[in-house]
Amino acid sequence: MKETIEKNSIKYQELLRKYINTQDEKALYDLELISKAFIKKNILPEELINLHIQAMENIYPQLMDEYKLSMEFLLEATVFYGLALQEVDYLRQEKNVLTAEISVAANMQKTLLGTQKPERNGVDIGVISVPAHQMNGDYHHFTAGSNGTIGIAIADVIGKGIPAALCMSMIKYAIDSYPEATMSPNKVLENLNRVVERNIDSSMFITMCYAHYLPMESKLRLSSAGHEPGYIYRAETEEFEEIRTKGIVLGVMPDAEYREYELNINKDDLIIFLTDGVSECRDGDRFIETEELLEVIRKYIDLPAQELVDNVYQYFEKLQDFQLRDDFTLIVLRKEV
Amino acid sequence: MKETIEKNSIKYQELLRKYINTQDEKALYDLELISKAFIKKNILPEELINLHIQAMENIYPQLMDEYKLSMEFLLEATVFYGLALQEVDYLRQEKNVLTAEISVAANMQKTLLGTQKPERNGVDIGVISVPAHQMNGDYHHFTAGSNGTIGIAIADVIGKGIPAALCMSMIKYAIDSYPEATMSPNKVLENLNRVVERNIDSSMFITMCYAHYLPMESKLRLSSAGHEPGYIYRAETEEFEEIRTKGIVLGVMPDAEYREYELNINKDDLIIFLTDGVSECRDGDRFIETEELLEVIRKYIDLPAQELVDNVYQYFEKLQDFQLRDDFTLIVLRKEV
Amino acid sequence: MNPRSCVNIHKEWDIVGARQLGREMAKEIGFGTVDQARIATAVSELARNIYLYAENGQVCFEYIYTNSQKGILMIAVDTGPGIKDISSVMQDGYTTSGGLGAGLPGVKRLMDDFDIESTVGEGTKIKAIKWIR
Amino acid sequence: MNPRSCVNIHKEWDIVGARQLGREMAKEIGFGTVDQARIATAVSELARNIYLYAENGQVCFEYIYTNSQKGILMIAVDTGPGIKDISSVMQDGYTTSGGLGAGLPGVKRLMDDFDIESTVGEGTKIKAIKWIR
Ligand SMILES: [Mn+2]
Ligand SMILES: [Mn+2]
Ligand SMILES: [Mn+2]
Ligand SMILES: [Mn+2]
Repeated sequence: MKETIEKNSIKYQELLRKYINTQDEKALYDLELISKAFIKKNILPEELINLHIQAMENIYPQLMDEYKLSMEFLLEATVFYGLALQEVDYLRQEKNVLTAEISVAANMQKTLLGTQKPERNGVDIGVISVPAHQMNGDYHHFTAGSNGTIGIAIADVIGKGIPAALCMSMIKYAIDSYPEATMSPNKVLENLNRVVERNIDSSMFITMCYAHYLPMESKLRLSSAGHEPGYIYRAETEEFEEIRTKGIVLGVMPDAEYREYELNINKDDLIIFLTDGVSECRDGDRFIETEELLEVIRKYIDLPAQELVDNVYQYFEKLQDFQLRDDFTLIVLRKEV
Repeated sequence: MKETIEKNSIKYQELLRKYINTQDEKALYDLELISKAFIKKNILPEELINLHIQAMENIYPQLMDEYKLSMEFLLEATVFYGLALQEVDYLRQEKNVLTAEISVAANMQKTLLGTQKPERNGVDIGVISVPAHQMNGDYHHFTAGSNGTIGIAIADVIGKGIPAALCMSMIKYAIDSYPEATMSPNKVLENLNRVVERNIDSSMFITMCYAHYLPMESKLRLSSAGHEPGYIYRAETEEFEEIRTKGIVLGVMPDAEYREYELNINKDDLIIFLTDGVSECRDGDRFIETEELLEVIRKYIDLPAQELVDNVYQYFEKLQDFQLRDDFTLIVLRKEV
Repeated sequence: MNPRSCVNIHKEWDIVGARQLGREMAKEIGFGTVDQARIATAVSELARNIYLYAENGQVCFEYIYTNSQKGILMIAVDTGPGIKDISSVMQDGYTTSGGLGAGLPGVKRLMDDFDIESTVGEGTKIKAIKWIR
Repeated sequence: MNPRSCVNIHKEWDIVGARQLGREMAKEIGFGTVDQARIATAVSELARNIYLYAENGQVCFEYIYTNSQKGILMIAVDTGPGIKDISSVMQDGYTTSGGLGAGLPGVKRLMDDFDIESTVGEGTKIKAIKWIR
């Protein structure tokens, strides 16, 4: 710091002299380079003023006392500016620490919440889940049970970022401790509801849909806790059918009960689950209509399930100018036999 | 902004005149108040210099041109200082957004990881756990079993902040699912080791000590996974005894086995557990020695357990200039009968 | 249409020329010392970006008038590499890191209005206005 | 033991007295203009805390010497309410919020060494040293 000042003091003085004599823009340009270097080296404004005073004393040894005093006064006025500037450094460091931490946590979350698509004959599964910020407040999970049964969980924490992520890790460990494959969907939700209600403060809640797909029986059994409705695409009629369910969100009522719904799934039908980050995509200030979403899905309906969801995501990513406003999760299962 | 300058320009000029005439400290004090107000109103240094120039022109209408030019030069030099200052505002906002998110998460973590000191006759327990940042990467937990048995868990994630916190919530849910009170300390660690090994990537690991205090048998049984050694303070000899244990940290070896240690605990003995945030406190660039830590504990040894840990914390908080470098957890149990 | 004065930026010296033109035009239309200094600093940033990163480019100035205000508009155009991720370049704090576009958040602060268009491989066009207060 | 000079702080005017004493002593031992201004500013912060929040208090100065350095030590003692959470008061950025101890991170920056002890209900003692560079 001291060296930077000393190294530049002669130069400053020469530029000052040049400017006073000729008002040359070049001198001001060179001065700009010096002042940039000063800021980089944390030289504070009061030190700059001091440097200026010394330069003036060297250029004008006969300088009147009043001048010197006026400059000391000015110097005094800049001490607080120096203090404020030092906060920039401090804040920048703080911010970097936080950002780095969040990025590590986001990676960890990916590992923690990771789930594998079950590979089963007769069913083609596609899934995409993209967080709006670094951490994902959407959750999805697959389990493979006996007889080819597939368990599907999809959930959305109301809230985003770190708190939502913490909340999701709770869901994950709770669900891990259940004999999921044999427990009926409504029981899974009823149990989770108790965990959430007990552990999370009341301002936060979770919507969730839990389903068992039973290929042998050609059935889908599911329960929903206030979650965005899913859809069945009927191959026969080429129409989408909304899966209408009722059920209170997790975490608001200690003893909530959930109804179980059962649907028939036929060959080539598609089961579609999603979060509101999909159904409430925005185009500018306008929310898209359900019809629009279904039309986009229909556009890619003949593709393999994974390509289907990838294409739908890309469509809405572009529509939203590549800035997701909410976490985006879309799951598709096609009954192939 | 403009009004603040105008409102203060006459005052600035009068103070400047007064200072030039009398070099009065009072003028500088009043100037300080003005400059503080300027900073609060985002008045940038170049505007301050400009105000100064105008004041000087009013006080000395005959001011030589060289003076004016020199001040213009100085003004030019401060434009970048103004830019840097404006970043304070921006960074403060950014930081506030992140901090707010983390603070919600930290509260959630507190709820999630909360544990209650068991209140039992014949044992006096003190515990303090303070995170270095907002979120705690240390974990501790008590369970009250039958026959007065107390289970004590203390753990430290390598790493701090949010990632560590996410990791800790995993430990909590895993441990919640064990019949802890009846499971031996080494089995608890062996089980946790499997969970950690499976779920956390290899760059992250956890040190942990798990103990059962059995008051009826006057015994302490414990196992350690690479955790900072605890101590027994022997009332009879007034000496500290290090609890020597071996055991690999959680999360590096899939089938790690842990040894169980057993110690006798006599009346008035103290059992001390801690994390390395306590034993590796730093005084400037120097790590404290174990001896130093034990001397500090000894200083407060006659206080009730909670006061003891509070005082030790305050001592090290001050030694470290009120900025913890690591999460600080200290648990003390005194056998009273 | 207002007359527009331009400076081509090829060598470092041209940055000084651009500053001088900008400062003179600013002074003439009635900007005070502080704003003249800020405008000159903004010109430096734009011209330096061209000098450092683009083969060809120029900085132009013109006066602009509305019913209630007058001011100066500066336009910096280049056929340089273009900026891929404008939103990250426009983030504050980016200033410290150097590289193409590093000084742009500063320009935005020094001026009143700021607008940027950039196509990778084609170039960048920046418009910035300062009004007389 | 070095002689110690003190100023009692009761009214706002006493802040000025403390500044003056601190500045004079700093000047005498050889501090330059910049450091004099910084020391005076630090004195203001400490004395203002006493004036605003404590019934009684004083700011004292003494010279200190080591083998290789000399400097000035200032001690501010009061019997005020005390500071409950020193670490949050010592956090930067707290400066903007006002209240007891708000200026202390600034004092720490302005000086070279800084030490604080405080007991709620009893008072606060702050020591700060600046060395001549
Ligand atoms: Mn959400
Ligand atoms: Mn959502
Ligand atoms: Mn840790
Ligand atoms: Mn630690």
